[in-house]
Amino acid sequence: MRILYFAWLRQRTGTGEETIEPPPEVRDVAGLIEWLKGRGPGHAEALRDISAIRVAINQEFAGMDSAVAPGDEVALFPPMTGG
Amino acid sequence: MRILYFAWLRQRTGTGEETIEPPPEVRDVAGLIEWLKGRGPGHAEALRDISAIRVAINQEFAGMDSAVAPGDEVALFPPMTGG
Amino acid sequence: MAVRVQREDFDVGAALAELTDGRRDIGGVASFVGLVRDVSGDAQVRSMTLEHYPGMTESMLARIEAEAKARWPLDGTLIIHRYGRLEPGERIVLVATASAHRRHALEACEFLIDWLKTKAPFWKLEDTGDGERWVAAKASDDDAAARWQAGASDDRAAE
Amino acid sequence: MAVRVQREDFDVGAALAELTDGRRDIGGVASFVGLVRDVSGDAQVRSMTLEHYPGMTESMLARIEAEAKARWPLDGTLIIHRYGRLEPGERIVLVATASAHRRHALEACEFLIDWLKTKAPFWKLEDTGDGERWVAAKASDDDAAARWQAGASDDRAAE
Repeated sequence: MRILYFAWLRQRTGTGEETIEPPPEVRDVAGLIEWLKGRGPGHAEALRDISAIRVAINQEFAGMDSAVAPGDEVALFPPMTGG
Repeated sequence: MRILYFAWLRQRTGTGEETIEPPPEVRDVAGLIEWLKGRGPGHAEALRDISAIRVAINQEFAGMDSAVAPGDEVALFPPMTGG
Repeated sequence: MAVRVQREDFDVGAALAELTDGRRDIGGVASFVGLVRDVSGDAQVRSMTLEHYPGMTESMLARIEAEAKARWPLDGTLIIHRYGRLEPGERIVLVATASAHRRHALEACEFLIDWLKTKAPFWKLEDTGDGERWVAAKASDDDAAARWQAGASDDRAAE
Repeated sequence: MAVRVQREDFDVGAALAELTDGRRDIGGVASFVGLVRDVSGDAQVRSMTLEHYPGMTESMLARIEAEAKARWPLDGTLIIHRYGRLEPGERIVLVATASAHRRHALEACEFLIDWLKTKAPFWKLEDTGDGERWVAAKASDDDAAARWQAGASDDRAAE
């Protein structure tokens, strides 16, 4: 599974992209984020406030209860501020 | 008094501008138009349907009951279609 | 603020740049360009000739601009309107607004074109091939202008 | 229909001309250009850096354009959005719409910029001189996008 981080999530985790293999009990976005927090203090800090995080799975917006699967591209980012 | 005609009022009267001296009993736009009809068949035809005519006095929009006075510039035209 | 009534075509990019050149406080520029269409109702249009009332045209456009500036906090406005003979595809009019915030620029731009349609002394003569005809004013244009009559920008809710 | 995501600046006049060149059936082109402002809240802005999600950005912008075309009868649309480091006064984004009728072009233009603000994966980092900070999403932008949620253009009455 490929995880992408943007904006302050990228800065706080210290990475823009990582490839991971979460255990099979990680089935949805909320579970994935919880598991990612264990990857280090930067991740724990970046992912602390789940209400500030938006998600896309395979470049489609998704919710915290959306299912994730091996091979997915999961992007985590704050609310968008383009335009 | 200077009278200006625009669009089909100009075409039907056959003039874009004329200087006139209406009699003193011509006090408002409606009276002026009635008097102008007597200037010829083109004027009578152009000014027949008063509901199709808009007016400006000294370059300000005015109504049929607006007062006119010697020295005024009175413009008669159809509803505007710019833009 | 600027108003131009001219026979010649205009350069849209250059005109819009006038509103922002050297400025660092403008968040958005909204614009509308009106063009001559090749159809009018069920007729083909060969050309269109715009007649106007020199003097009153300029003063009405300046007043429409002033009204927009009174209603919205604008950093700049521009109206360019052509007259004379135009062919399908040619530009007729440009209205543009600059503001710190996009909503103000967008609303004021729409206001300018709506008001201009019913309040600026221009008249369109179409050559349809079957002869010339004066374009009739549209009730929809009156309605569009009337939306803004009440005054404040918030009154759009009533549209 | 065209979407461009690029680091370079763009020529507004040339971009708008793409929508009308060779056409004789377009009555109006509405556009909005967003620029970097030198103030943000109470801070001075030295520069702004736009980050985006390559791939998803292009597909979301194309989807926003397709949604506009589904809602209004448009003859053309264009979205250009820059990324990278920009200084105050620089252009960030252009949205433009072409239609036979001005109301459709104006409404669709407003829709494009409102939806883009909340649905395209861009993030703004400001350098205020006191350090860098990520721009927070605005509730007013969410509200602006929500106006269009119901679907039809007539639903603006609910704004």
